[in-house]
Amino acid sequence: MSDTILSVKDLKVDFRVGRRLFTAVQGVSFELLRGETLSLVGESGSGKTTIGRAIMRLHPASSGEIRYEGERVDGRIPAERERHLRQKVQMIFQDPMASLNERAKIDYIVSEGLLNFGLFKDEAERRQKVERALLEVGLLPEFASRFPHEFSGGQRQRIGIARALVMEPELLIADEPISALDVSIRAQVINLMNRLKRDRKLTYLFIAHDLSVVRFISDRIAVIHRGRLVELAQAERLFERPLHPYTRALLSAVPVPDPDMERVNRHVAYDPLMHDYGTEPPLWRELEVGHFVLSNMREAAEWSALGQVRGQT
Amino acid sequence: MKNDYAQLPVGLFRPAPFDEAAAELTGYAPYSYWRSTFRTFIRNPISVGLLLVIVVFCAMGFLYPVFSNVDPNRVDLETSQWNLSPQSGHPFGTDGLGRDLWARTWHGTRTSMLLGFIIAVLDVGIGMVVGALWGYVRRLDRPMTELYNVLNNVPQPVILVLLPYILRPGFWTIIIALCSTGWIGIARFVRNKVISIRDAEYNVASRCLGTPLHRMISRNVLPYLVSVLIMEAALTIPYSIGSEVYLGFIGLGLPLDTVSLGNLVNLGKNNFMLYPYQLAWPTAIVAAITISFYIVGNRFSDASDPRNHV
Amino acid sequence: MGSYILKRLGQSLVTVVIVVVSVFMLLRLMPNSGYFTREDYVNMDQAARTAYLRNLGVLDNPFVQLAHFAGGLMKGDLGRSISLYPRSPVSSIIAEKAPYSLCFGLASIIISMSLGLGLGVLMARHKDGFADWMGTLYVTVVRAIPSLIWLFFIQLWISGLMGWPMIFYLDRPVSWILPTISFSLAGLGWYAIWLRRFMVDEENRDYVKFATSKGLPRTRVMRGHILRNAMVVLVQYFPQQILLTIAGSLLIESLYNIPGMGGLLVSAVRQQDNPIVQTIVLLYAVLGVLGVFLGDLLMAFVDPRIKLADCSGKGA
Amino acid sequence: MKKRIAGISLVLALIALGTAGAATLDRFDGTYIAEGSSFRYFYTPTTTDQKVAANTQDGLVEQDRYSRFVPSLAESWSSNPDFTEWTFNLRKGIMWVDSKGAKTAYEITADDFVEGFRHVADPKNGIKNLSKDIRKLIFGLNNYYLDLVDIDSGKKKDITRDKALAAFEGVGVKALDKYTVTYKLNVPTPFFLSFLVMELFLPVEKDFLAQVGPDFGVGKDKLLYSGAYYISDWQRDKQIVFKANPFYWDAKTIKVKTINLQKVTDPNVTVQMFQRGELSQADLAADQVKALAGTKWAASIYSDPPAADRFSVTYWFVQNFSSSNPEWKAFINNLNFRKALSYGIDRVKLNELDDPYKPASVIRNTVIPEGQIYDEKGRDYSDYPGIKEIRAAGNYYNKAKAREYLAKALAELTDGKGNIKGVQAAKVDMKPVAEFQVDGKLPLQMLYVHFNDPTDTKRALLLKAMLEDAFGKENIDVQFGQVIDDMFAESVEPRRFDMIYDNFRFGFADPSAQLGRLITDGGINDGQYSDPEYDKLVDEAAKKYILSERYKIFAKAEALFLDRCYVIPWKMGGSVYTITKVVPFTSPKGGFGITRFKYKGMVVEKDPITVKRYEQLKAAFLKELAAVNTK
Repeated sequence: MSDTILSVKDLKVDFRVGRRLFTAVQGVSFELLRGETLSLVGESGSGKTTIGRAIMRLHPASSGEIRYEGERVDGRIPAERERHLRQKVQMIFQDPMASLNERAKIDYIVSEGLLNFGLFKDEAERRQKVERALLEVGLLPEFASRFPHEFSGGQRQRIGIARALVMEPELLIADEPISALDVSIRAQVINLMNRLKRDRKLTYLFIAHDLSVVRFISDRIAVIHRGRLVELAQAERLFERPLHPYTRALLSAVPVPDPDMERVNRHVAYDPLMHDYGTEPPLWRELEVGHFVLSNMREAAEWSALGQVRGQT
Repeated sequence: MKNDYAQLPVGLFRPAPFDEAAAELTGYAPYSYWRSTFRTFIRNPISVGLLLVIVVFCAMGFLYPVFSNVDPNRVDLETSQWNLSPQSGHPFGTDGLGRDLWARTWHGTRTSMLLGFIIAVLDVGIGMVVGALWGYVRRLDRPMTELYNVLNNVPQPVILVLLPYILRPGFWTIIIALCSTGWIGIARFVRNKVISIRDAEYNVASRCLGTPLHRMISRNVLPYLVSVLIMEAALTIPYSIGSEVYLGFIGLGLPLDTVSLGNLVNLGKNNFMLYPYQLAWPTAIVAAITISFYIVGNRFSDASDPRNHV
Repeated sequence: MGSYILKRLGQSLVTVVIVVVSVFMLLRLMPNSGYFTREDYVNMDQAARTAYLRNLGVLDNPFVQLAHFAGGLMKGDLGRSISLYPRSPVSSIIAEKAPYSLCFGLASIIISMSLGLGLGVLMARHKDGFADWMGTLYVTVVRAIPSLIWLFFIQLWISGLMGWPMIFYLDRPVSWILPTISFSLAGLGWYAIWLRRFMVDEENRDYVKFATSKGLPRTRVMRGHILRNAMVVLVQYFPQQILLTIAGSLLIESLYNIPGMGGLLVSAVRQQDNPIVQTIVLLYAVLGVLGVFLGDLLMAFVDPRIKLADCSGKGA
Repeated sequence: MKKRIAGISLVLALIALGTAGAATLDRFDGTYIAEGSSFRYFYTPTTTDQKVAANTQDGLVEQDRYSRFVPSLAESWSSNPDFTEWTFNLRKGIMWVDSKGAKTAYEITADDFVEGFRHVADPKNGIKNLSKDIRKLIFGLNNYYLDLVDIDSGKKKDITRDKALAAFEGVGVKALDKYTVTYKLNVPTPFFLSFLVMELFLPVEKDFLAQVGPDFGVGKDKLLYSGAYYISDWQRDKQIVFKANPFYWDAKTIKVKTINLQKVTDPNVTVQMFQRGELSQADLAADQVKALAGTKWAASIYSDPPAADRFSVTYWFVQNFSSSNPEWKAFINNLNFRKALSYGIDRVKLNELDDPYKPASVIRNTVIPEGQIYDEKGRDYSDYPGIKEIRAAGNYYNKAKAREYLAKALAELTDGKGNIKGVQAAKVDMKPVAEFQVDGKLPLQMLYVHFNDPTDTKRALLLKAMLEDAFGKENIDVQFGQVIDDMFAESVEPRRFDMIYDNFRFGFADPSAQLGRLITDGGINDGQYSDPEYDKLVDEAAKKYILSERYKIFAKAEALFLDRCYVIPWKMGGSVYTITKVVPFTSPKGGFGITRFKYKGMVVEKDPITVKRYEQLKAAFLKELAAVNTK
């Protein structure tokens, strides 16, 4: 299972605010393998959501390329390919209160995608598909005739997932799917997502602002800072051997569920000025197998040595 | 003091069975938007009373001409039958040609209500569609805003006066004249509303699902505007009736042999000094319709605000 | 900021030009027969009628006429009336009439603003109380009964009751009262009802609840928070309202025989006096656009949240 | 033909008698409804313009209280025997006055009259009243005018405009010397004086005109005054104030020194203002008369003020003989049907809408108004045989007769089964006025066209009810078409009507003023009928210059015209009720031109004139009038 389902190369996304141009994402490259969960972690405003939306074609990419199953899906593409993308790539949104159409019944919300692409033979099949999707996310089929505001946050998020599932997607982009939920039901949703991944062989691009959540669901983790990926590695590897100072700062902010250890945990602050990029701009380098870090030559040498040292001890 | 649960008698508590399906139900509160709106609305006796007024006037206006064979334009050649004050046989009296004001009033109510309804439907319909497109389709914003600026700056009298000259005075001319300016405000209003919900997450979600524009507007945008639009429509009706009165005043209203409230008011005003009742009936009805629609519209809009649903 | 203003003004100019050109073209849809009465047709033969129309300049190609109008405009010449007040310079007609409408308009704006905003505050403050009820009743009545009727009654009854003249005389100040009141009444209701609405909306906001809960006296909450924020919404309409008082009111001016601008546009359109119509449309469009622009400026001035450059995309 | 002011002393004595004991005022407060277009007194489309022209300018002649033509700026006049050349001798030393009431350096001379007409005759000045009839009347004028028109339109290029203007020398309006002006006419015109009271023949000072250029008449100081008053104050759409001209040639007759006219559009307001003492006069509609019944004002309301212009106007119903409605066309060309119509319309009842009190008093059965023209023996044209009987018939409304004639018409026009002979079902396209379907069967469908205003609409509805009552709904079905502003251009001229009502002013003092325009293809033959017999009579009459002979044939023609019902005369100009402080019969009266608007000689009292007083004054006046006319 090493085939690449999605690849992003040198992605750049600009926003125009009034007359000013604002670059939200720049030089981002990564590959997403079928069946894995890649988490995109960064603080708010770092551009992680923008990457997700660029893949969903909600924001146009200014340069670079995005390929889904090897085909370009950015810029102007044939309608057929877009149709394929819309079916096979689904998104789960951050705020379950905001992401459901309040004036539509659950039935419509869940079957919206089916309707858009005519993915059913007849009414009965559509209803059956909706029911199945609801059951799959642990909701009662009767809920189909209800309105979103009749549900709790966790239920609504599961409706959002059902809406995605009904399309039988291959790739799910989950944009901070749990950050707006009560802590008590976060696990519920995470478990659901894990189960679905298992059952349906889904691929996730999981967007989060918090490393602690993603550790347990991700195969790989990418850290993004100010629109640029700074580090990407296997999840465990990243936690073990964070190379980029920003990653280290993020990691130090993860609370440890042991008061004694937490007390001695030193929080590291990250100062972008610590880099000396004036003379030599950084590049996206693979410092060890599968471990990419944004760095210039000097840093690369320094950090891989550091990794070495650490690895040795 | 320390709780010692172990000391509690066995059997006092039973472990509750856990039913996942039942647990789902707890998160769910039965609530229907429209039912709540309706309940909030009818809780106020004034609004119900005024709604009743509208219903009664509509009924009189639309049923009277069907069930009565009194011709509102029947002229009495007997001059003694002219300008009769209210009396049996002529509950509202007669006008300067012996025409029965009771019949004229209800025929007039029908004409004016019909005018108001058609204008309201057209204004709101056009305003809604244009406004939704204008707000939702980013590329349209620029040209539409420019169009709005232009239309908004063409003085309304120019249109109101020009059209009857170009098209002849008539029922549909008035409708065109009033609609030609009426929809703009509503479109602007809808556009602003749409912009405020355009980028809401549920719309992004729908876009991710590949929902086409027409369904975005009809399912995602317009349902959010329904209550506001109903209120706009409710206010457009009395506004149209008032405009018809005004147009009649400057001589560009409906043809005067058409029985309408505007024509009745203007004819009544001419004779006001002598026969005040000829002005009083149509004015009272215009006022009652206006007040009713105005208050009912407002109450409805209040009632449709979920924050007011208890 | 400077460049933003320039850009806005540029856009406004385009708007004004389109407005004027479209009304100009619309006017040409009216039949030329409108320039002749029954009597004229009996008196004049075809040659005389054509000659007459040619002298009015209405037989030319509309684009030539438009160019002519634009050319005159460049030189500050608005042309002369052709049918309403034949040969009188349009500029002098407007200069004679506009001051009346402006004076009454401004006086009534002062009255209706001060009283209307006062009433609005009172209504919001005692929401669902007596003042609110009376205010709503007033506004409803003013809106419900065709203005034609109550304006007529005010003229008839109050002037009779007080022994005031029924029409306006320039040299008898007592005759100014009723028209000013008539002008103010509707506006008063407008200000009251909107201020009330905005204030009530503001009152439900969290920051107001917070201010109240931290023990701020109600009057201070009203004045310092609610009124201020509610006014921000209202204030953007003021410049346009003030500028467009120049349009006067057909109804009130004809009732009180005020020689203002009120009926000018309607009569000019009816008599197809194109130079007058064009000038008025131009004037109103310029003032209208300017009013919106000043409204935005004013709003940016009173509302620190708004930066001018961001206004362009936002709705009012 | 020379007239002299008659019995001025007698008049003054009578006025003194009538006003004995009553306090007179030197101020008149009146109203006007529509603002005048300008003070360019040659162009007077509105009544206000005519009032301004009449009071601020004098012509060569004017009409006096008895509507005789009397000298004004011309002291005397004469004409050649065949009435084609008229010479007027001006008063000497009369000066133009400015808007401050001061004498200017300009004297009123013969040149001013020539200059005035030159202004009128130039198509560039857009004087609409310069009718084609007048163009054809004045020698050389028509060609001069048409040349200028052709030059302006680019049709004529062989001559410059200036040269064409210089050709005015050839037109028959000339100053023989400083104080003599002559008019040369194309046809003998014994009634030429009645043209001269029109605004077209007023003078203008040449140098002043050149000085103000296009601004002539746009403000009170942009014209000079030759009349009894000058404009001392003016606010557009508000008021016009006249002050007596101290240098007026007839200044001693001016009793009222200030005339203040205010624009008031609402008749109710006018009445209220009168009651509050703010006005000297208020015209009342029937409703207001009723409203004042029982008040102290009731005793002062009387109708038919003699100075009003009602007499010279006739209202009549026009029937379209060339209608595109085949049913109507078949019927209206049938004399019996026309007679049925004229008997079937209750004209008195129709007038009750305007005047519920004395609706019959203004009914008119003829085309030419009475009391306007007299032959050389002082006999009123309307008393000529043939016409007199028609006048005496009064309201000849008669339902039985109407039905009788209708039965005859139906027998001739239908097959007895309700089918109209020779008429197929058709769509009548009179867009934009109306459009309807006719089936070629009874009931006959007719289109009555009216203005979209309250009174006219009421009238239409009443007429419909009346005809359907007289003829039966099974025989006639009246449909309506509405027009907003210009009935003629929208409806009459393109013949988009079956029936319509209209009114015409009697333009100059000869029956031909109306009868001559009613011939086949005549200027006001809007029904497009053609009657060679009538045409021949009119033609014959026009060739006679002895008035009694002329009138005799005209009377014959008119009687024939009326008998064949080409139009249905209805009534004279509106029946206005007045409440006034103006002593009646003190100001000039005249059916022609603008003299009737003159305030000259008017006497205003402190209190309203009562009906009783009016009746006394009227009796005295009629006696005087009879004396004057037989003299």
